[in-house]
Amino acid sequence: MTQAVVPVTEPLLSCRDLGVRFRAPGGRTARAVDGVNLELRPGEILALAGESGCGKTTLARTLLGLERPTAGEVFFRGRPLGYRGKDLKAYRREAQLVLQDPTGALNPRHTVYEAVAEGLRIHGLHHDERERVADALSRAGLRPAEKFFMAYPHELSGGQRQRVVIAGALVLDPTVIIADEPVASLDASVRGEILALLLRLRDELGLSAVVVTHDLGLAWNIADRIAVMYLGRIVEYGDVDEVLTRPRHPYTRALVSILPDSPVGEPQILTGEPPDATQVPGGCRFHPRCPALRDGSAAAVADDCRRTRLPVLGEPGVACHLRARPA
Amino acid sequence: MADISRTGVAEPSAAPGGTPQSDPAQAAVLRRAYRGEFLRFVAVKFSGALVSLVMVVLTSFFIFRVLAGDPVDAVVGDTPATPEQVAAIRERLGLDEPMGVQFWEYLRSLFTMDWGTSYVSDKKVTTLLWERLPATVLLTATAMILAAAFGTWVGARSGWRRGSTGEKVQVGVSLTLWSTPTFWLGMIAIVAFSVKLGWFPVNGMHSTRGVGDGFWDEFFDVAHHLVLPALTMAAVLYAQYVLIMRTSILEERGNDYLTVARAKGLRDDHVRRLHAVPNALLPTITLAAAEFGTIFNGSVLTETVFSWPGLGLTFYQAIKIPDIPLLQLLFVFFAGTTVLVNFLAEIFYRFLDPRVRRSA
Amino acid sequence: MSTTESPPPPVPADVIKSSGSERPQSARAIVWFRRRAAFGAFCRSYAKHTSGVIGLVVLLAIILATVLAPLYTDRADLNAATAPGGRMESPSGEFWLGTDRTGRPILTMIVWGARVSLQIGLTAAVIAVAFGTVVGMVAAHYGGWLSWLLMRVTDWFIVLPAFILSIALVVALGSASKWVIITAIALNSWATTARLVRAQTLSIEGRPYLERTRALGAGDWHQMTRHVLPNLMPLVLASATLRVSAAILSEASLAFIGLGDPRSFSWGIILARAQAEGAVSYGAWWYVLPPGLAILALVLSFTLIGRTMESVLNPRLRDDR
Amino acid sequence: QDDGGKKVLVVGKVGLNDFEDLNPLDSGWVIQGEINNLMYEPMMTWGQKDYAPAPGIVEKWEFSPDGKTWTYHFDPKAKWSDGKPITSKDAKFTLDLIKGNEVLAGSETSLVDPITSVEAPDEHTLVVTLDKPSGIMNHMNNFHIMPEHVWSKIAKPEEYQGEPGQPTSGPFTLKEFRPKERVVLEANKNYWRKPVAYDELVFQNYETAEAAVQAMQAGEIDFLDSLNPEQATALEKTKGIKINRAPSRHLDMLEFNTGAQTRSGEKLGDGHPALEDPAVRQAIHHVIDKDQLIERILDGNGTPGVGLVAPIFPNYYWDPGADKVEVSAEAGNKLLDDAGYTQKNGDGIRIDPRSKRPLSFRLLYHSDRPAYADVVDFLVTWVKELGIELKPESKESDPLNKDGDAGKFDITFGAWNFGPDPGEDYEYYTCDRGRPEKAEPTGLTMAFWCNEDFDTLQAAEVAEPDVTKRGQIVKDMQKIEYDQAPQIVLWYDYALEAYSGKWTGFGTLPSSGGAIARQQSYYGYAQAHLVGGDEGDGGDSGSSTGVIAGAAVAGVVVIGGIVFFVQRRRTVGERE
Amino acid sequence: MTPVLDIDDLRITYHGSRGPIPAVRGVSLTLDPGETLGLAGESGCGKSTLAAAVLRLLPPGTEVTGRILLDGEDVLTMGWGRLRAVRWARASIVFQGAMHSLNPVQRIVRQIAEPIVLHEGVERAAAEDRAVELMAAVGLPAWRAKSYPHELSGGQRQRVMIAMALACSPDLIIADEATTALDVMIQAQVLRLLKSLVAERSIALVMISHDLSVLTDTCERLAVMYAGRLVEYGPAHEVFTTARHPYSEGLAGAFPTVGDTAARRRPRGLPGDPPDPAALPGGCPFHPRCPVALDACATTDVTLLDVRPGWRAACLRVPATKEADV
Ligand SMILES: Nc1ncnc2c1ncn2[C@@H]1O[C@H](COP(=O)(O)OP(=O)(O)OP(=O)(O)O)[C@@H](O)[C@H]1O
Ligand SMILES: Nc1ncnc2c1ncn2[C@@H]1O[C@H](COP(=O)(O)OP(=O)(O)OP(=O)(O)O)[C@@H](O)[C@H]1O
Ligand SMILES: [Mg+2]
Ligand SMILES: [Mg+2]
Repeated sequence: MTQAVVPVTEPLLSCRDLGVRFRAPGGRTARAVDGVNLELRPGEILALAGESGCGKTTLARTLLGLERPTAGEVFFRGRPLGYRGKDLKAYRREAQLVLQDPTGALNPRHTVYEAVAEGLRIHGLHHDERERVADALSRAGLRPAEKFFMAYPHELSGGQRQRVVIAGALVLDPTVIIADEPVASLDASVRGEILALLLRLRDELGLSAVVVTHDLGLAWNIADRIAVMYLGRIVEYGDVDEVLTRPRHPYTRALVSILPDSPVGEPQILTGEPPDATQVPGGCRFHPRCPALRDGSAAAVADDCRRTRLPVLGEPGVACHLRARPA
Repeated sequence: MADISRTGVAEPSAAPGGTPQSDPAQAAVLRRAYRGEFLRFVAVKFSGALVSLVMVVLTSFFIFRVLAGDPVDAVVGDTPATPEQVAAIRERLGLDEPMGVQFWEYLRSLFTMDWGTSYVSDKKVTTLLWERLPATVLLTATAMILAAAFGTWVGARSGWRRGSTGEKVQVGVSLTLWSTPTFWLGMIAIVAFSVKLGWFPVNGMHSTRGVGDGFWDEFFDVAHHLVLPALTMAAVLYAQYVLIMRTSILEERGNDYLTVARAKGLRDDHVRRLHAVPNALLPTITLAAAEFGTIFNGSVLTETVFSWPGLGLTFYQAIKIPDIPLLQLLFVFFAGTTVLVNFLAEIFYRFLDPRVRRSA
Repeated sequence: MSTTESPPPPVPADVIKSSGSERPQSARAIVWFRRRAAFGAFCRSYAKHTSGVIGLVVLLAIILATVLAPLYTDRADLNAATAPGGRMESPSGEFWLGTDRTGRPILTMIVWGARVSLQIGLTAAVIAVAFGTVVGMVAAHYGGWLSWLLMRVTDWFIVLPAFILSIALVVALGSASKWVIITAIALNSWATTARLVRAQTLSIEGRPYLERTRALGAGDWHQMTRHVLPNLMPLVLASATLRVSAAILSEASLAFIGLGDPRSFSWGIILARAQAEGAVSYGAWWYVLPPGLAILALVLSFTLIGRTMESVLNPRLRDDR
Repeated sequence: QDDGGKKVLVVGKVGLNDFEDLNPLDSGWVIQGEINNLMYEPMMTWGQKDYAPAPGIVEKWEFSPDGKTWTYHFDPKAKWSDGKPITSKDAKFTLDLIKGNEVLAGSETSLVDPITSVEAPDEHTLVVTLDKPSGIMNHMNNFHIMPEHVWSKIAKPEEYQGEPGQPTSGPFTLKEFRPKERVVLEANKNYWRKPVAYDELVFQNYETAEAAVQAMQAGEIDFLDSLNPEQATALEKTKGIKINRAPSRHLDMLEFNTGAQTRSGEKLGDGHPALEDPAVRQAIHHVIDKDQLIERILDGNGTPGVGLVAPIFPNYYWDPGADKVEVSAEAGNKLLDDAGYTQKNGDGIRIDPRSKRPLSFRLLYHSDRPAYADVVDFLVTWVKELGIELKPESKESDPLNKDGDAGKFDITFGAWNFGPDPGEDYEYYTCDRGRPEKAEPTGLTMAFWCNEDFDTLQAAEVAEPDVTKRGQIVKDMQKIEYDQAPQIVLWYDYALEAYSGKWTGFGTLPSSGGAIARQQSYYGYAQAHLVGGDEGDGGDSGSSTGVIAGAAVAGVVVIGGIVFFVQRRRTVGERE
Repeated sequence: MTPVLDIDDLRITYHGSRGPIPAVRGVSLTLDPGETLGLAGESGCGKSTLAAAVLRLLPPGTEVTGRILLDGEDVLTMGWGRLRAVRWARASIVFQGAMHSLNPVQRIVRQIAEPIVLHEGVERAAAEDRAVELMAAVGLPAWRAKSYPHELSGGQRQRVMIAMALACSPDLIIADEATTALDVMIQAQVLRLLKSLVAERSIALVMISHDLSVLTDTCERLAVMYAGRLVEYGPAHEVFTTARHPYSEGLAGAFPTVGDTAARRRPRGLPGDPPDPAALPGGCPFHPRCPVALDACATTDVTLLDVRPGWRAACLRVPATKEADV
């Protein structure tokens, strides 16, 4: 439906030079997102992967307008996102959030019906409320919907709760769903069902989605494209099949290598702790942990790695000195 | 394009966040960082305490000078005074000045530590404070030590053995004590133990007839007088400590490290004593400090019932008159002490508890 | 004490099915049904706490005795000019708890005094809690210097020796009328609630479901009324209950210190009168013990109820009774 | 009685806390005066028999026919406790000191004001010259003279706090002074009259009467005054304690705002205009059944009130006899009807025809005096029969007095310790006081009452040097007040005092059944002695029982701890 | 050779406020010295309960029947004193969530040394020296010894826990979700460390996780639990790739292999919800969710059946698949 209006080539949601900084304790500044360009095409599922603390959640929230960028802009349908109440409200009928922890994402005092209808009520859509709620629930896989209307979240299983959250997003007929680790807190056995649901929604409704995850397997399962983040930047960006089977950035490579039955051979375990957004190293942000620098395979560009900043990745590609100058 | 120009911007050089383990120098770095944070914490808390103190001082002026009016009657005594006398008194007390001047005088008095003279005597109120302070310290400290020692002990045990009959009894006793009006408890204690049984003196701090002149004579005399008021005052505090400690232990009890300790083969009471209690004591300090003000509440009532010649009694006496400069000083003293104790407790707590040493 | 989200109590599983099959219920009816069920569950879980039940029974008994006072006692008996008894009569069939020096029956005094004590305690607590809730919510929601200021003031009030401040206020205001006492007590107890409410509001605001609501486009008002306040209420209620007992104790202590209206018959005043009239040395235990025990019983019952409510609502304290 | 054979009389005091200094020249509080009287012999004292002026340091005195020159002859035996003789020089020094010191003179105006000169022609003679005759010179207000050889060195006599060891002229010297706690007086071994029969007199403070009574019951004190009827009954029942119920000079009364205004007629405060009418006040007087109040509130320990003078002052007390206001609502109603208060509003309250306001009066009472609260009940009930409404309002003493000074009341309670000299007391009811100069609170104007006849009599009374004649004038004044009723004296309550049966011989004032404490002389304590002479008694055994009790408590704690421990040991297995 | 751990028909029932909860319902297991076993299953299936039972750490009032032999000694019947001696010296546990498993106000060296002092009676100082050595073994520098737990990152804390578990050279270490809370990369670090240490010292390891791929990577054998029972038990790799129980199969499918085109855009999982241990369905507890359930499944309570020696599965279809296999 919506696809007809928007030309396929034009991104639905995008951002340019996006930066978000936080004031961290001790007077420091955390550069949670620090220069990101990203495009989400209609009907596409984009995975956002990376270690803990690399800024995935912040980026997702900023795309949703929940966080105001300190630099750069978010574009929706080619227009910059406004932050006035009215603009945001309008935007929020189109872009919806699905959170990691479905238990926390539902008010324990609200019934499923209330939780799903809340979006309608906020936007003043009182017409056919019951039908719309029922429809959203059944689209989210909770059938028969009426059976769940009066249930409280704590009476449902984790998978069902996540479906309720998704139904709450679907009820407003959005075009984009941004899901932050949508299955991370779910039991292994029900994970697949939820992912399948997301895929089906894309296929049936043409929904686009950004799925934040640290699990590359998940990206492999459902995503079309993947953006790998490191310390507030996207270091590699491209089709899932491409990036995950033939990772080009040493970081992506390490991430893929530690998977069981990994397609890239020997596991390369990065030493050290996840990076700290308040202390961003100069040069290539990854250089202190870079295995390529360590094993000498990047000796040629070692200097650049330590000193020269990499440009912000604007399109599918990789941000690495090693790849920038093919040896 | 825009990107390229930005790449040239110099960035802060790499902090050692990337590879932390292998660098021993980092211990020093971290320690310095923590110390800096600690100092900042102290500074923040200190400024907070300072603001509180200023508020205490202002409140004191507001309540006693602005709200409360003219205390001349209090000064003149049983026999009526002539208008000339009244005027003279007003002038002597500075009550004829406009409020602004009085405030200025008040502020000046703060810095010179000259709080004026009592309305009923010509003594400096600060002198009165110092005279009465030791008795209060003796009473409150005894009560507090008793209550804290027994209270935390019992609280720790009852929290540890939650659901046991012993715990239920302890909590019941504590709640009952907490709900008992202190003054009433004191009244009953006097009737029962002093008047009826004759075990303890009725009230006061010294025997009415005087005792021997030796140190120990006096010591035992005072100690004998101290028993009932200290126990009365300790009752509420005890209840507080039991409940606070019990809650802390309960919060602590759910933590896995206690299971780990048990799994390591520690016996139950070692787990409690070595792990649970020390950890639970830490939050207890803050909670107890927050309740510190109640000690003064209790001391006013207890000292009044037992005619214990401390600050609480002085406060009560000053109310009856009302002796404004004295009330003012006592109010600032009580509130100020409480603010200070809380400040110190916060610092102390942070110093003691590694969990909060780093705010991040 | 940190408090956590209080999920509604477990509801029997069959509710889902039964309400699902009888579709045509109106949403309002369903909500009411659910509320009733939740309340029922709360009651069931409350009923498991013996101490809470005892507190409730005692409180209800006191309230009943107070409300029915006009039926079985005569207010005129409290007028010295028309008091029925003799001077300091000890308990008898006619006067169960004896009389005071002008012949007022102590029992009647206590029964009518309960009204005053309850009234002062409840009013002060309600004012304090209402004020504290507003301050706490504002401080939590709006942040910035306003929040800083509010919290400083709150902390200050928490730290101050409340009773001393109450005394100072009453002395300064010169009259120990009911409203002055109520104000003095309320002024000293709102802060605890404010701190609690602020912490709780912050914690609720940090919950993902508020994030979700915001993502759905909800404004402050919607967030506050639909999510924060309802989640806050049970805790505020429990806190209010505890406030009442503190307020009753404060009133009694103030009265004892001599700050109270001597012609009213709050329990504190009765004790102050007993003290002034020499009841203790007279050996008139019937004049001294019952009012004190009444205070104890009322305060204890509110405390027990408050604590039970807290532990029912706070799962951390709930695990096993 | 006490250890080491020292004989100690311990007196419990409620209200020792009211003052912080013991300046013999400035005793604002009754207790201050009481203690100073024990240390300083006055020039003339109040005769123990009937309050008639009696010799003190002065053996005898006379005045000139115009009453302006007074000559005092000093007792040559009189000497300070340090052995130095007491001379007229000391008296001159002290009088000059007071006269020249603003603060000290402030509390002795009626004595000092008329004095023009003080001469000491020789060591034993003092001649005081006045500018107008003054009755006070017969007793000189009981004021104390100070030893010149000590006090001339005190720079600021008005700030003298009371120091132990100072030479005194009376039966005691100050040994220890702990303000608000304890005052210890030591018998003056050099006392030039008969020294007291024991060694020390201790005034021990108690915060509340109850505490003191309990101490009395526990045997910690030997004497206690200001009991209420219940406490007296309770102590009477205690073994070894005796009670003295004696008429006193204390009274409680109702005071009316009789129309507060300044001398120029500017209105002050917000008093009810109807109370300006003596008929209304007298009508209220008619329904106050003082006998019933005394019975119900005081348990019979009092006599019905008439004027400011209590019956213990036979020279001044006025007995209304047939003029006594009878207790009769009928009479009261008639009075009101006749005065034109015939209209009533819907609630049956009479309307003041002039101001059109209902006769609804505010009644201020002290929140710290439960007896007043009870009296209020009676008053409210009684005046209802007159078609008058009372609205009771309680206040702390301090703000209450403030409202009183500002005329912001209709009716209020008051209390008074009369005399013994009537001059100063009645000064407060003169127009000078009743009508302040400026329209602002002045402090201690009484009922804002003004009556010229009364003022004339007062002027005459003050100036009358002859004691008997003066008494007659005072009686006439009382009659005027009784008729006009600016205040209604409810009762003269008895002093209720308890003393240990081990002591006896307390000197009452007047000797025929008066109070022991709160005297303006030293008879009470100074004449006391232990029963059976010198035999000291071992005191109570409190401290040893206390130690036993302490040990018992400790024992219980220890045993409890052991039990706890043992029990824990037994259950330890189940808890791991 | 006596097995390090021999569990026989273990049944554990909690008696909480909601009535009895049978958390473990008849589990038998043996573990030889140096052997590594992965225990998988979804949340609430009783994995932690089982682990805690080995050292009898269950809350009072829990009903435990069956037999747990640690080096041939029955844990369930031994006296308290003996039990305390056995705890940590014979078997130690690395708990779920290292954040809470360390005493926040004690320095880590002291916590590592604590069991050494306790069990070997050495001096504190000597024990702390040993603790520092252990820290080195898990890759923590000596200067970290004086740190408090909150000063360490999650991975470092987990290393401390591992060092602590090694302190008394136990024969068995139970790692209960030791890495679940960690980031992927750290998880890989810790797992590798644990694996090498255990191999080096030939300590038997029971590793609990719900992530089959992690277990397969680390352990030789795999046990899959469902609703308090073992439903499959066999060589790790085989169970992961060709599970015989539909539940194990579903669980394994939830972790796709990157690069495996069969899994691309085809997420797999099990329908339905995890069972409520308080109200288990009759018959095979898995049958309501089972995609291949037979009619008999609703009524027959299946026990473990041999797939082949050393590989057993509790499914009615086992013999059938076995035939098909042949
Ligand atoms: N509100 C905030 N205030 C301060 N710092 C923040 C805030 N939110 C995030 N950060 C910091 O920004 C960085 C990125 O955080 P973010 O939550 O976006 O990471 P993430 O990739 O989602 O991590 P995870 O996988 O753990 O969810 C972190 O270092 C975090 O500490
Ligand atoms: N102390 C307890 N009292 C009552 N029931 C309990 C208790 N501990 C655990 N349970 C219940 O026992 C069952 C098994 O719990 P257990 O912790 O062993 O599961 P688990 O497999 O470790 O799950 P997870 O993967 O979430 O850690 C659960 O249903 C749980 O609710
Ligand atoms: Mg995140
Ligand atoms: Mg577990």
